[in-house]
Amino acid sequence: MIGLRLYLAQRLSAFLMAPLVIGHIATMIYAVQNGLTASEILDRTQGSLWWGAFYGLFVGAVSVHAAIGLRAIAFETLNLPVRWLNPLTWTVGMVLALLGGRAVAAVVF
Amino acid sequence: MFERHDTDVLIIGAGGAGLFATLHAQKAASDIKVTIAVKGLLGKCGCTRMVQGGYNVALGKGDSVERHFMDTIIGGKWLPDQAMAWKLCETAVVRVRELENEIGCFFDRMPDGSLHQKAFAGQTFDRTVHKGDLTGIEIINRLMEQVLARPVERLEEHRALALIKSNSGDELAGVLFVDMRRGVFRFVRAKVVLMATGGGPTIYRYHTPSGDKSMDGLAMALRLGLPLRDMEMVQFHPTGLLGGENTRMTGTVLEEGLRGAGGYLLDGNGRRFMFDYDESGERATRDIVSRAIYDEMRKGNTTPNGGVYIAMSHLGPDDVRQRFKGMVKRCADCGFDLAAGRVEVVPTAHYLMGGLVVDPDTRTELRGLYVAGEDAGGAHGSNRLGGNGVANSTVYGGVAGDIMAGDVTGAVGDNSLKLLREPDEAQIEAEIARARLPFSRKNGNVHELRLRLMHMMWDEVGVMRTGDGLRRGMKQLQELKAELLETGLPDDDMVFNITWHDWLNLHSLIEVSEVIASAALSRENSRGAHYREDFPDSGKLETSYFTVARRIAGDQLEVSQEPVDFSIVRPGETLLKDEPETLVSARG
Amino acid sequence: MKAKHNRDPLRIASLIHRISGLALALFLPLHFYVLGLALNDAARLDTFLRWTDYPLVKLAEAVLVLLLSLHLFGGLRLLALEFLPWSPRQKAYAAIAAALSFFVSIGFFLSAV
Amino acid sequence: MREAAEALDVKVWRGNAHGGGYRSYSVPAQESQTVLDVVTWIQQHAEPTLTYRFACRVGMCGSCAMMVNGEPRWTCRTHVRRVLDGKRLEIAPLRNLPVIKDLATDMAEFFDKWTGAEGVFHPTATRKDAIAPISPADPMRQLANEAVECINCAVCYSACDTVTANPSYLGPAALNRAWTLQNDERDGAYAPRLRAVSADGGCFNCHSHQSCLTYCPNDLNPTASIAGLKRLSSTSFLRRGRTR
Ligand SMILES: Cc1cc2nc3c(=O)[nH]c(=O)nc-3n(C[C@H](O)[C@H](O)[C@H](O)COP(=O)(O)OP(=O)(O)OC[C@H]3O[C@@H](n4cnc5c(N)ncnc54)[C@H](O)[C@@H]3O)c2cc1C
Ligand code: HEM
Ligand code: SF4
Ligand code: F3S
Ligand code: FES
Repeated sequence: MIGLRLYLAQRLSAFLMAPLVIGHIATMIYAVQNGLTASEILDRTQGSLWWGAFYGLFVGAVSVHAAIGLRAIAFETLNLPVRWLNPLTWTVGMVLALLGGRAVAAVVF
Repeated sequence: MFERHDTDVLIIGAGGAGLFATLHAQKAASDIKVTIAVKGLLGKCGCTRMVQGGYNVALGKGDSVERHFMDTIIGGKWLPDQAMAWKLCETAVVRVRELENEIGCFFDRMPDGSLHQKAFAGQTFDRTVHKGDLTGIEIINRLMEQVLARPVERLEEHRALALIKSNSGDELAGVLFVDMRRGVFRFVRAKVVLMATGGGPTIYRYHTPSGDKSMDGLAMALRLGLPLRDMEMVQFHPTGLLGGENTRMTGTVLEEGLRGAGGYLLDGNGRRFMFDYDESGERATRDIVSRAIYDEMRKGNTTPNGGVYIAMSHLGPDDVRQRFKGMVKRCADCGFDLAAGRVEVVPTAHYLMGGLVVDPDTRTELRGLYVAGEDAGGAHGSNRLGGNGVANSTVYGGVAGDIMAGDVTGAVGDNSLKLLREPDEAQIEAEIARARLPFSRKNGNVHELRLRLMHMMWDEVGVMRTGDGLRRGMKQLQELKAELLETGLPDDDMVFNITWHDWLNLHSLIEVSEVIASAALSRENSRGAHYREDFPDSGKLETSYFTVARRIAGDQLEVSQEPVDFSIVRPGETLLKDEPETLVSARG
Repeated sequence: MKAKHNRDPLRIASLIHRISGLALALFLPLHFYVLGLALNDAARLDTFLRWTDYPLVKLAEAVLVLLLSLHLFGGLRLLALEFLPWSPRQKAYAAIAAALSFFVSIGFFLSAV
Repeated sequence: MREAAEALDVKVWRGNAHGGGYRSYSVPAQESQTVLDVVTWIQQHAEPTLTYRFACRVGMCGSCAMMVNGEPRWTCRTHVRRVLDGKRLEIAPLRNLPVIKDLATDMAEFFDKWTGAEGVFHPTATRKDAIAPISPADPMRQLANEAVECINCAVCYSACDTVTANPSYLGPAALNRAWTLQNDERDGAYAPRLRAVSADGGCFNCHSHQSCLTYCPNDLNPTASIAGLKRLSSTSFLRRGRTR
């Protein structure tokens, strides 16, 4: 049960994430070469507005995107009743945004 | 024993005529209840859907209603009812605009944006409007959508069994149906009823119409003693697909254009034979080609399945594939190679010119009953022009809708159809008993009887007829009918019982076949689609007559001959002034 | 009755897209949680990250990258299908998307070990 | 002489809305034989109460579609040879539609959705007006033309897994029809139709599985039509409802 707004939100977030994910994968391949350490990650990210924006944007987009994606799966595959779909979408979106926000805060500030 | 249901306007059949009538009646008076009942699914049965060629209409630019009318009269060999033919040609102009502008049909265009009109056999002008070679699908889909979107009551898979008179006996009270899905009888009372079940000569071994058509409407009218005209006039299309007895593909049309484009007809030995019959060869008219093929078949010069071949490959298989994409694909889907190989063909019964006697307002002798489309006789006389069939059903369907709505509301015309009438209960009971008959008979094989009917009609009442053959045929019809009435069904489950409906179909078909054979026997000349080997002469045009058949006491048929009223134009005259009669060939 | 066409490559593609999306959506909270650890205690993040030195865990990570790239490239194909003029070569694109994904995730795995 | 000595091993689903199962029949193989002919043979020679639907028998009416060896097909134009699995043929009613009896389904919801997608022309002219000149080369006309020859057979509808999973989804045929109308310059319901197709059960639910395109017997492409509707609705929304 997806209408115009949810569709747009999902596709726009996907558009947004595409370069971010490509960037992320590239960074990971680069970073993982010598094994990951917390300090290495934090060195790169801490205090960097750029990385803050990068991951902040990603968290925002993915919260929207995944929430709507799970909504479709919940309805189509798990036959969740229609009245639960909005609460589910919001909950998933909020949880992702909060956890993601906390993670960004942790690595950036 | 049966359910009762009431409506104001009842329409039987959902072809071009039925759907158009529904829309017009609903539009003319939105406060009346309109009900459409159909044997199949709405929009998905009947022959209008199968129209390939297109829709004849004179849209100026050198063409005129007069020219269209003259072509129709000459094509019908001076037998058409001239008032009806005129109204057909005249109203087609409005109707085609209605189809485009209001219904939304998507007809093909010329590069300049105007409607594309193609050439069709027997016409002196390229006037056939079309959508590729699937014109009927476009017309019916669009009409269907309009009906689906309106507050019209739909009774789908409801088979009309009988027209029921009022208890006073001089009006129609309603129609008895069987709701096929539930297996329940239903009597629907209505103030006015349109019968548009679309004729359809499916009584022949080879035939084109859709499987739901079994001339039920004509049989119902016959049982009420209503007059049927021109019933000997059955049009054969020369090239029906021949795939053997066991496939429903057999009989379906291979497009006329194949011959037009230069296709060859070959006998079983691969010899071109059409020039033995006519100097135009394969390009001769439908009736000539049909008779030539039939003659070859009788001589035994046949293909394995007993027909002749059509061959296109000499035109270049790739070209054929491109020009006749739809036909080539259709053949290929069913296992035939039209582009590079040979395909077996046979003449196939296509259209019934005969039908109920109606006036140009679709009214019949019986008050409250209206008839339009292929069920109505008159407009085509002894032969229908390709492209005039769908024009006829849509034009007169619309006329019927307007007239019926007027009659029900009393706004125009007749004032006394404003009330529902009580039915003749005894007639309802008798018709139910007739329909239930097979359930009380010993199990038999309906299918085998149907095959016998189709073979017999093909042999004795088919492309070429003789007095002896027709008499033999009539005798066999008697026997078949007696046998059918003793043939039962294995199971008394009435729910969606297709074999029961095959039985009912066969009953209608036999009853109408009797009329066709009788009318053919009474016409001792050869006109249009009717060819008597014992009377090959066409008879004097000035004294042209049409046949009228009706049932009198019991099963007795009476066939009379009525003079054609040359109300608009007489043989030897023309309506065309100052213009050549053959514009098309004049243009080269 | 069961449909037979589930062997159709494009149906498999859509199944993969759904499964990968679901897996990512389930994994992401975990991922965020672990990163969030750094907020209080960078050392705990490190303990966790050290755990990722095990080859098996590396493989698991590579699978995650595979899922992410499958979903990414598959998603890009869908976005192209929806927003660009029609192309009849969808099966080829789906195959290319899958191939790219394996390429990327193997690249990741090799650089990780 | 046409009678190949062989017999086909045919299983046909029999039952009604309350359930049913397969029954086996042995049907003589023929040179020219469609799946519809097989079903007909069974009704005429072995099982008189077998229920099925057909009308035109040449692929024009779209009433004969069934599941044949697990795939939706128009049976009147499917030669047995093309679908035979060894000698085996399994015939069932169309998927995704309620069964009435045996092989006949109830198509009401299919057509309700057709209307629900505003699959109906809304006139802007009357029979008194001249016919609109429209160039066949006009790009919109061509888009509509490519998608218009649908016979509403519901083959695509029963091929689509999204229809199975999401009963409110309008489905490929209805949306495909809506697309032709959005490209029809004579039509006067562009905005309401756009609302209809972008509502909750509308075009946005399509996951581009393409089964509709794979199985449409008329080679239509509902996937592309639906993608077109998604674009039209999205752009119109982003332009705040200003259409075209
Ligand atoms: C293959 C083919 C090609 C053709 N091509 C052309 C062409 O190119 N140009 C042209 O002008 N004409 C063509 N025709 C002729 C044309 O199709 C018909 O003349 C015309 O469409 C008849 O319209 P109708 O509404 O009277 O009947 P139909 O369209 O046949 O409709 C009859 C309706 O009545 C229903 N019905 C029948 N019996 C009952 C019952 N007992 N109870 C309830 N409902 C019933 C049927 O199910 C159907 O819905 C063609 C015909 C065929 C068969
Ligand atoms: C990298 C960029 C991404 C792109 C381009 C992308 C694209 C898409 C697209 C187009 C869809 C719609 C499929 C459909 O409904 O037919 C989709 C669905 C989905 N996405 Fe993504 N996505 C991306 C990242 C992610 C991420 C990171 C997650 C997880 C956290 C995710 C989770 C989902 C889920 C759960 C669905 C629903 C799947 C379904 O309906 O079958 N996506 N994605
Ligand atoms: S789009 Fe194709 S498969 Fe679907 S209903 Fe129309 S013709 Fe049938
Ligand atoms: S199969 Fe179904 S999901 Fe969309 S592309 Fe066709 S409608
Ligand atoms: S019977 Fe009409 S499409 Fe098959």
